Amino acid sequence: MRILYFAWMREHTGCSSEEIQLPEEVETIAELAEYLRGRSAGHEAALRNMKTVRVAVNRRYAQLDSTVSAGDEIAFFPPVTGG
Amino acid sequence: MRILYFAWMREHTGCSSEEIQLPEEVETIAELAEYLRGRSAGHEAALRNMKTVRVAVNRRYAQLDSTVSAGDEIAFFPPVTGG
Amino acid sequence: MVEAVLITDADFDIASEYETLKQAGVGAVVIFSGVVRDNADNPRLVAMTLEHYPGMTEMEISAIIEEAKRRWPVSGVRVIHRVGRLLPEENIVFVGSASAHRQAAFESAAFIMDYLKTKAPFWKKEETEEGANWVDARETDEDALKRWE
Amino acid sequence: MVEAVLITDADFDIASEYETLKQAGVGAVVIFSGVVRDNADNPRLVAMTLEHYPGMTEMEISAIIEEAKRRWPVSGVRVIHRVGRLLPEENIVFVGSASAHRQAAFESAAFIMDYLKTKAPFWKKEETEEGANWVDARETDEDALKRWE
Repeated sequence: MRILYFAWMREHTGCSSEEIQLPEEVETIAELAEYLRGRSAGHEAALRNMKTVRVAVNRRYAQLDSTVSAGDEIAFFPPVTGG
Repeated sequence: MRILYFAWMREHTGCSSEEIQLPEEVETIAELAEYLRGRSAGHEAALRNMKTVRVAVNRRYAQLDSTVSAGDEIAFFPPVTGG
Repeated sequence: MVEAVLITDADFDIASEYETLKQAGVGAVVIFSGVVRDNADNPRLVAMTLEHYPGMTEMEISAIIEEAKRRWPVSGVRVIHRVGRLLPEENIVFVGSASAHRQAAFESAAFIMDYLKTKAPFWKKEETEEGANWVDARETDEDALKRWE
Repeated sequence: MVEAVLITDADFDIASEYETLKQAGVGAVVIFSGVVRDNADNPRLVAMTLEHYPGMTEMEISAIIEEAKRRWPVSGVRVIHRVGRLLPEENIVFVGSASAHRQAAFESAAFIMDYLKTKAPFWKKEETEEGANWVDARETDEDALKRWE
């Protein structure tokens, strides 16, 4: 599973992209975020408040209760500020 | 008094601009139009239906009951179609 | 404040108009451009001739711009309207508005166009292969004003 | 149908974008352009760096354009968004819409901008003389969507 981070979340985690093995017990985005928080202090800081985080599964917006599967590309990012 | 005609009204009257002596009894735009209708068959055709005619006194929109004075520039024209 | 009203038989250069509006130094620029429709749309159309009331035209457009400035925080407005004989696909009208807020830029430009369409003394004559005729005013243009009341 | 979505670090040429939109052959073209504000507006601003999510960005913008085409009779839409480091007064974003109806051109361009502002995955980092910080999302941008519901 590929995880992407953008903007200040990328700066917190220290990586823009990482490959992980999806643990069996992780079924939703919320559970995935919980799991990722354990990877480093930076991950913990980035994913602490999921209310301010947007998520995409395979490049489409998803919700905290959206399910994830092993081959997915999951992106975490702050609310967008382009334009 | 200077009278201007635009678009198809100009084509009807055959002139874009004419100088007239304002008759004493003419006080409003409606009376002026009535008076001008007598000048030619073209004027009659142009000014027959004042509901479809727009009027400006000294380059500002005016109404049929607006008053006119000797030094005014009066313009008659159809609804505008620019842009 | 960048501001101009221009009635001309010459074409406008959209790039230099845009650069001038950008000099207002703000975040949002909205441009409206009206174009003579091409022959695919009206196969008989040969040309469009625009007549106006010199002196009154400029006054009316300036009054519309003043009203737009009262309603929205715009820092630049440019209006160019061409007159004379124009061929299909030629530019007719340019309205550009610059503001710190994109909605103000959009709305002020739309407002100016709606008022220009119904108040500025221009008249279009359509030239087709069968002859020429003056374009009729459209009720939808009068209706468009109601949303600004 | 003239249609394009372009994410690029290069500047756009507004004149050639306009000519392309005109090829839709219709009467009305509306262009929105977003510009990095100048230093008069924010004296400490040195530059703005734009990051995006390649792949998702294009998908989101294309989806917004599809929705605009469902809502308005547009015959041309072009969206260009720059990424990378941009200086004050540089262009950031271009949205152009062409239609036979001026209101459709105005509304579709405003709609695309409102959705782009809140859905397209871009992030701005402001560089000032004191340091750099990520720009916060604005509630007014979320609010702007409500009028399209």
